[in-house]
Amino acid sequence: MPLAESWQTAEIPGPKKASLIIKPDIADAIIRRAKRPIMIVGYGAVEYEVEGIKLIECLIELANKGKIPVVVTASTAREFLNRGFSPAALMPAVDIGNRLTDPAWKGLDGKESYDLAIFVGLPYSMEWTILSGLKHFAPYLKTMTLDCVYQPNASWSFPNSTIKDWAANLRGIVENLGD
Amino acid sequence: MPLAESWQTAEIPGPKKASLIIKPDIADAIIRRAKRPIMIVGYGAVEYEVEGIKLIECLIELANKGKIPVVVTASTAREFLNRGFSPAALMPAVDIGNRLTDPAWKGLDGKESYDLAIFVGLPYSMEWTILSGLKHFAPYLKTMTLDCVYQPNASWSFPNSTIKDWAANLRGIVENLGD
Amino acid sequence: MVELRRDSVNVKIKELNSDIAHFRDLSITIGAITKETWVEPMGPTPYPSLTTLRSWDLKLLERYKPFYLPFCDLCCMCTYGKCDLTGNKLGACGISMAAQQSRTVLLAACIGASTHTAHARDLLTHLIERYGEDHPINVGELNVDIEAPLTRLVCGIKPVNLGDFEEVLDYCEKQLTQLLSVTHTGQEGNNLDFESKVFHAGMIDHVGMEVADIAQISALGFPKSDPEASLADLGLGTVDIKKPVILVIGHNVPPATEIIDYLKTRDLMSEAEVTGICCTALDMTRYSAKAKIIGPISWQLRYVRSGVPDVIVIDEQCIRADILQEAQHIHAPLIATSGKNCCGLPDRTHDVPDEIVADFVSGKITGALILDPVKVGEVAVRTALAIAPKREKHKLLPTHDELIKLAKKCTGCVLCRRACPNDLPISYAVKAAAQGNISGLDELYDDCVGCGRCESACPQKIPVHSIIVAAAEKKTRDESYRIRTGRGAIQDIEIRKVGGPLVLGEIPGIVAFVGCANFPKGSREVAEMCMEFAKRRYIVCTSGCSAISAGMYRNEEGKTAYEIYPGSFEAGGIVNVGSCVSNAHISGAAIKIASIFARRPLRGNYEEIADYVYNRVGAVGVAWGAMSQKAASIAAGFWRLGIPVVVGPHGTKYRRMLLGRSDKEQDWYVYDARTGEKVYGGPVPEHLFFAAETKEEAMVMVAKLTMRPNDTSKGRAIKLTNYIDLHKRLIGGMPHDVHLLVRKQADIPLTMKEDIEKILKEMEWTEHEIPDPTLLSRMIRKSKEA
Amino acid sequence: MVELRRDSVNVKIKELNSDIAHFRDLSITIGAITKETWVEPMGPTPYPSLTTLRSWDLKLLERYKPFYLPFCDLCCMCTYGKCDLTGNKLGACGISMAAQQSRTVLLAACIGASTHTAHARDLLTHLIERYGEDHPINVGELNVDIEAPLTRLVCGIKPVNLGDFEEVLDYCEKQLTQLLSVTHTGQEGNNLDFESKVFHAGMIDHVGMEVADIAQISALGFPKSDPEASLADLGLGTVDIKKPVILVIGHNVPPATEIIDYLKTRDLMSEAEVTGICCTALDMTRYSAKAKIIGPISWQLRYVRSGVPDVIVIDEQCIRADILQEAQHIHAPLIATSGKNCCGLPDRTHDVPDEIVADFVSGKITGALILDPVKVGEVAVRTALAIAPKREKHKLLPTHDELIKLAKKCTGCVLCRRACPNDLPISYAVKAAAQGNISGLDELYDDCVGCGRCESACPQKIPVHSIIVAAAEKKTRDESYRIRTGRGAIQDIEIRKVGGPLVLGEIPGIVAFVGCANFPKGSREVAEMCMEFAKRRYIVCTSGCSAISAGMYRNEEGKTAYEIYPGSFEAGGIVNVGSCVSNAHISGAAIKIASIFARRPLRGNYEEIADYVYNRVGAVGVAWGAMSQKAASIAAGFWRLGIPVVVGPHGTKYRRMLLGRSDKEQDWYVYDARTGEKVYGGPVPEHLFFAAETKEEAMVMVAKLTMRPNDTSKGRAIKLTNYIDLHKRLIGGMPHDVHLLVRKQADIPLTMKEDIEKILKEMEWTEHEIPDPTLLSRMIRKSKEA
Ligand code: SF4
Ligand code: SF4
Ligand code: SF4
Ligand code: SF4
Ligand code: SF4
Ligand code: SF4
Ligand code: SF4
Ligand code: SF4
Repeated sequence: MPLAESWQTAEIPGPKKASLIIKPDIADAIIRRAKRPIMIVGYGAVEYEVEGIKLIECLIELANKGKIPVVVTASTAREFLNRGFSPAALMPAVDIGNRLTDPAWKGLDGKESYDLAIFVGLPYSMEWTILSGLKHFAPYLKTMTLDCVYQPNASWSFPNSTIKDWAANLRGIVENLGD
Repeated sequence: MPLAESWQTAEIPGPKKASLIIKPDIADAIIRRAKRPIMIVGYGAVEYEVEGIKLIECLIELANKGKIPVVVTASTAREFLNRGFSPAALMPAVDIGNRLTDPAWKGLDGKESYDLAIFVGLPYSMEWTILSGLKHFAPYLKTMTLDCVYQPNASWSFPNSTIKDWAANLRGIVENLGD
Repeated sequence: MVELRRDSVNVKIKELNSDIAHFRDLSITIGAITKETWVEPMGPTPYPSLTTLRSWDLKLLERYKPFYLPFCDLCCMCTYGKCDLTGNKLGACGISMAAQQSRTVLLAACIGASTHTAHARDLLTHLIERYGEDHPINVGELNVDIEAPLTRLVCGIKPVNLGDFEEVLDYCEKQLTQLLSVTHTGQEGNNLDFESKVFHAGMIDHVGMEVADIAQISALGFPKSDPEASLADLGLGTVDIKKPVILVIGHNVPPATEIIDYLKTRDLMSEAEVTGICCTALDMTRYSAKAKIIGPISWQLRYVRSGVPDVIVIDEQCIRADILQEAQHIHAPLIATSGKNCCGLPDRTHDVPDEIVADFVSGKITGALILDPVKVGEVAVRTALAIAPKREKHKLLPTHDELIKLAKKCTGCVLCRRACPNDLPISYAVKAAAQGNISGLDELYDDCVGCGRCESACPQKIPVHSIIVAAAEKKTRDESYRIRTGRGAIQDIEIRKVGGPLVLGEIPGIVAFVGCANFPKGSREVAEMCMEFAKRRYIVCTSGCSAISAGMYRNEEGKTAYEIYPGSFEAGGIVNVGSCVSNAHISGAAIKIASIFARRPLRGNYEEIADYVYNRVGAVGVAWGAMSQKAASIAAGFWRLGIPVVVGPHGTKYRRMLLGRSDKEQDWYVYDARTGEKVYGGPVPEHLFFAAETKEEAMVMVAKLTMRPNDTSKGRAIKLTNYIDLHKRLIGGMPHDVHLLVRKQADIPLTMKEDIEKILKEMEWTEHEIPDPTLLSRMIRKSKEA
Repeated sequence: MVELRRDSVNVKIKELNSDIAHFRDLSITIGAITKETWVEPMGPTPYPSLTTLRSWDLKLLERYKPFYLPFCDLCCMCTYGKCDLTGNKLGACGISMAAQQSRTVLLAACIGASTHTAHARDLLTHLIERYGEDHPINVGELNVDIEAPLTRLVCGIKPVNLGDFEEVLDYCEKQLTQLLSVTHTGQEGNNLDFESKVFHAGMIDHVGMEVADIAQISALGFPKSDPEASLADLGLGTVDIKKPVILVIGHNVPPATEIIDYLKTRDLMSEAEVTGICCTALDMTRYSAKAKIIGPISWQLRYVRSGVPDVIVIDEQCIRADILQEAQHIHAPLIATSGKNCCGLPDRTHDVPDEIVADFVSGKITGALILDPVKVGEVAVRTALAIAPKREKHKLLPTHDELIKLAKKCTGCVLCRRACPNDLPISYAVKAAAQGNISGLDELYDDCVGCGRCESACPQKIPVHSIIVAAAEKKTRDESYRIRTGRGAIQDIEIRKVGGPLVLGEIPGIVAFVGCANFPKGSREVAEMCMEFAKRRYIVCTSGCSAISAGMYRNEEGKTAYEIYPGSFEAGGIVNVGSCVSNAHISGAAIKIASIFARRPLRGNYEEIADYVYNRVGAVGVAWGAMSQKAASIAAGFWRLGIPVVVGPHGTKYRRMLLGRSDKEQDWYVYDARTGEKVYGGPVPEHLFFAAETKEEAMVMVAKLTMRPNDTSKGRAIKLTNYIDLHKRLIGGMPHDVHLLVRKQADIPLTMKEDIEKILKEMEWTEHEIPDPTLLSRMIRKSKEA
């Protein structure tokens, strides 16, 4: 499995491609460095299990530790609510994507623009296209994906990974953030 | 200068990309392994100088040592003739490219199909498109480029290199072949 | 006012002398004076040009700005390129990424609209040849007065006979040539102007579709606005494989109707099966409900590889480009019948049927191009009858054992999955199959769109799609459903009945499920959505592959949507209008609400009608599997009328969404037609083009998008009830934007009063007036009176 | 045979009763009976459909098989994609890489042909509005009898008045809609059938171009087939920058002619400069030779940034998409004049000129859309006169010192070069400039196509293109040339004179330099090629940007090509036919040779004429800088007529070549029309679409491609002389394929006898007969007589 190729073989990006998150530290550093991060979680978060733990739980931990507001897309809200976590917004993926391209948008709380958007759990090609929209039309924004597949249109992405490596990485990030 | 990106930034290839010739040995091995190599030399061969020696002289040496028939394209023939070297054919680049996609073509000498086509000195984007034609429509043929820039549509290509590194590489190939 | 028609007034002049010439026995046949007169005066914009409706488009586009989703970082449209458009770079022609994306959308819309228009042209030419240009238009007997709402609205003419449509298509072709030229390097430089032209292409597309469907309804005797159009068989399981089987694929029905005629006139209808895929199938069942529909576009590979079809007849559009090879694999002759798709076959149009049939039967040829539908009818039937007994259904699907053996070749390289548009976990399923467990493969069948990319990708040459289909053999045998055949247009009387409830909001909306089968999770989701909205007493329309998919699912009682819900255009109806070109009846219905119910002038009066539909008619299109360029132009035709369209996740590949910003209050001001003041109308409909991630998200969005600024309080309360209820059920919790959708206390649904009021309080909500909304300053009554 | 024409026969009927209606005072105006009659009977293929000429196309395509050069490994045309088409994979729609490449070519050809047809439509509509539909067609006074060879050949009609062209364009638009629909997902599946449709698009394109140019020649008084059309000024250096300067860019001339009319009627012609880029410039000088041409498309950025233009007027096609920003940078108002390119500007069409001018002068607006050429004329002139004194030529090019300072910011990242389509060594030149040596930059100017990509790419925001132009300031000041204004069609008498020598081979061929300016090494190569072939007594034609480039070079005596060589269609002439749409006169000339000289029936008789041209008329097109989709369709129109086209190295980006295989003897058999036997005709012309790597390769290939199977020995000897001579001089040594081109001893040029005979002996050459060649079995005379 090639590390830094689009997971869907044909979704070839152009000259501008995501840097690889080879170690959790990198992701950790990026998140720490961000002044105003936001996380966008798609329906995949409910479907994936990482070593017995649902991805969604890992993400809740991450959001809590990192104090990152979470936008929940699609039909994923219930799973968050059930776990006692209140998303900052329920909003379709294209809607939050669209708002993020507006340099005048002051965020969900009306305070300030976001500088980092962390995506996870959207359908691969939809995440690909939305990240492409942000790559081209939100130059002030960095994007990252926490999926286990390479998303070339993000600023940073994991490589295509086995579920095992991915789980270790995610856990690494969450644990580091806890420091 | 990125090593394995198209020299012309926008000439992004798809999923199938050239392997890098990182050391002259690799090229050498490929050429030795080929049963029926052919070399296609474009007008750039006359224009480039590598450390005081014209590229064309290096190529003549290579062709002689490796007993590789040479097809000379464009307006390059005179320079070969002047150096006492008789190209196997004078033929436009698109013509030799076209013949190479014909599995029934038995080569310039009518004996057998070629299994390796070595390109050098075509205009970058023309070499790009012709190598693309061969990549898609000559599956039985391997292609290599000796230019100092990465050609993703070849089977093997040098990385984007400085003239100096490139010269060293070329010399390496020629010398190895002499063995 | 009198109207010229092509008819039979013949002026004979025995002798005429003029300065220029002298002639005798001159006979001039001119269009006659219609008895029926169309008293409606011409509106402001008959036959609009590229720029006529630009200001209307820009009004919509100001609210619904494109959110670009570049599908490629590059442009490769001319030899200056490729050009790198990342990071605000301009192409060699000076174009920006934004303009390039809109340009690509325009190109797709032009291709789509041309496809329908070219189809309409071929169909019309054929039907005029066969039935005469004087053949009257008849879409609904006496129940339909406004026979061609789009033609009247856009062109400002009232077609009476088939021949009247010629000039309509002339107009469409002229506009499409203009529009396509705009995509040339170095033409339009502004992204929004490109978008305005996309809307123009969409409008033209709907006119083209209307011509095509009205022509075939009128000439071929399709159901005429019939809510009780018959039910037809649907599904692989409905085919009697012991009989000779003909398969038709495509969109242009004449070859199929000729096949049926040939069978009928020879009393062979029960001796053979006529089966179809895609729109030709839908239209063929409108001609004879004895014909059978196999499935939407995605059923092509699986049906052909089942070996069942003995002869395959293709016409145009949505045909797999590898159909010739696939047909050859199962030894089924292929007949191509359209100049648009010749498949490289020898042209046998002018040969006698005997010879062609003989060549097919002897295997001398495996395919032929026959550009004469009548001859196709004869050749297809005779070949099928002759070949079936000796062919023995050359099946290409592996047996269970073969399947396991094939699966064992798998190296687990995952390239199949990486090629699958739906990222299906194929390699897991193959691995399991190698160990004898085929349930994973069987499960994939439901989500697979049948594209075959997994096979192309497999380095082990495992026929991945075939083993999926083979593993689901039992399912395919059980595919046996009923679908209401396409009824065509909506009756004027139906419009009159629902107009009030719709505009006043008692019927929460019209939801149209249209377009192709590029579904993220198979056909079933469309059926489920249809049923849910019908149950909630929306008016549900279907067409094209979605109409087929809507029927491919049974509820607990074993009934399909079409068996449960009536076919009438009413609350809780599921109205299959027909094939893709029948989509024009859906936009036509919206137009007819403005015209018949609200008595807005129709003729050449596009802006006012669109303004009406946009502000008052709660219609939403859903193209859950939108795949094609036609889907792009169909959607664009809805947008210009102010009708939002929801697509599935693959829809983001259309390069851009058109999204409103409910959080920007200033975006949602409208004129109050009573006062001329600009007042807040609320963020409704919120979006014009929206891709949903999941079926659930789509359904909730659809419920929201039926809201319109002029909803009565009662109507808004019903719409809110549906929206909130669906949100709670499908997404979880209350929606976060209720306060933006409630305008007055009276809007609040009684059953949800408490929850909602809590939110309103939190959000410091205050009441605002319900306007008489319009985006057009000229519609302000005060100024009119002044 | 009588012909209906739009004319002035008016039938008045006082009262008429029919079954259907009763009417009074009916006045029917019908087309009159033309006095002139066209006795030629209708040929077999008037108004051909998608498939009518398919068998002819497939004959050509069997010889000239596509050599595909995929420009991308993927297809991204629908939402099933992107699809990976490498390694024989099929797309989700089943398409193969070969078919996908041909489909892309078809798309380009459709865009190109639509662009010309849509342009023709707008132009015709405008000219009919202004001059009436009865305005007579006049392309060459009494010197031209066959006024519209393509229209006659393709449509089978003989147009007399402007109005007669309406139905011709209706036909074009209908075909284009059909063709575009073929590019839809799931239509044509065969690559060669796609190619046949490419040819169809090309043929339509030439008809559309013919209509456009004939209409403007007839109505606007352009030179009428005039070999002595005046010379006009060409080049940046010809502009008097002290005067107010108007710049027009594009292809649609009416706004420019209105500007000239406004100036003329007010006696202001000497008070202002009217300058132009691209085809509008060419056509404007056909209207008034006082107007000035700045250069081809690639001069846009450099001229605008010079700050010289005070007002910029754009119409349609080949306009930089960023022209509004560029105009704003130099504070020049921009007037958009076409619905096809609105640039996002406010529509001021219906405002009074006073207001618009005032808004421009005050700076309230920087651009406006004005869809009325007359109003444009007034507004442009008045604005330029008012604004020029206060604008002071807002130059954007850096001074020498600024340039050095900018160059110092360079980090040597090489991204500029990696963005440059011609891989120009920009970073070296910038580095040198940083050290004060601007000669490298100055040298780049000659090869630079002015695309601006280097600037977009530069992370240091160095305005790379501007510093190149600034470094070449002296050169730009010296750009002062003369060009013969476009003469339009070729006279019948010229055809009669050259027909014999051409077909018999005394004139070695017709070489047409057409199309855009995407040259690999700047404009100069075109000029050099033109002069070389004129010197060798070929008939040289030029058009479009190539016609401009051909004039931008002086020989040692300081003369440009147009000053040295005559403008007549004769050996050694350089014939500027005009703008891009004037290309139709070049294909038209080839057709007229078959019709006038060889007396082949013309009317609706495409195949026979094409067969004649292909086998007998040694014409070759050279589109050295072919860039656009129009270039693709123009080339395709030549191909279908059997005329080979040579493009520059960027031409490989058109996705495929059409190459013959001279080494495959079996490919080159033709019927001998005398005997009906299939005989070897030799590999001539060797290719149909060929991309050359260098100018030298192109010239040698051109000389070879003028050969035709029916060349007389004398003719072949002359052609061989040119070929071998050019080969020796430009490539080196004898060509390797002489033995394939000599048919009989008598073919051998005397001066080269020894060399050639040596080769012939080596190659064991034997004589073969010269056939009376045809690809059409129906042209065999024996069978006809039988
Ligand atoms: S736009 Fe499409 S065809 Fe062009 S380079 Fe991008 S992916 Fe390839
Ligand atoms: S159309 Fe424009 S952006 Fe596209 S390849 Fe051509 S020059 Fe580049
Ligand atoms: S055929 Fe089905 S499983 Fe295979 S790639 Fe297509 S959708 Fe995926
Ligand atoms: S592509 Fe073929 S070999 Fe690879 S995982 Fe899929 S089925 Fe197995
Ligand atoms: S719905 Fe789409 S896929 Fe189906 S027939 Fe219509 S256009 Fe084709
Ligand atoms: S048109 Fe065919 S090859 Fe292209 S993206 Fe669509 S399915 Fe894939
Ligand atoms: S403007 Fe000239 S130098 Fe710059 S990239 Fe274009 S061709 Fe090259
Ligand atoms: S891109 Fe700019 S900084 Fe880089 S080498 Fe070119 S001029 Fe210098």
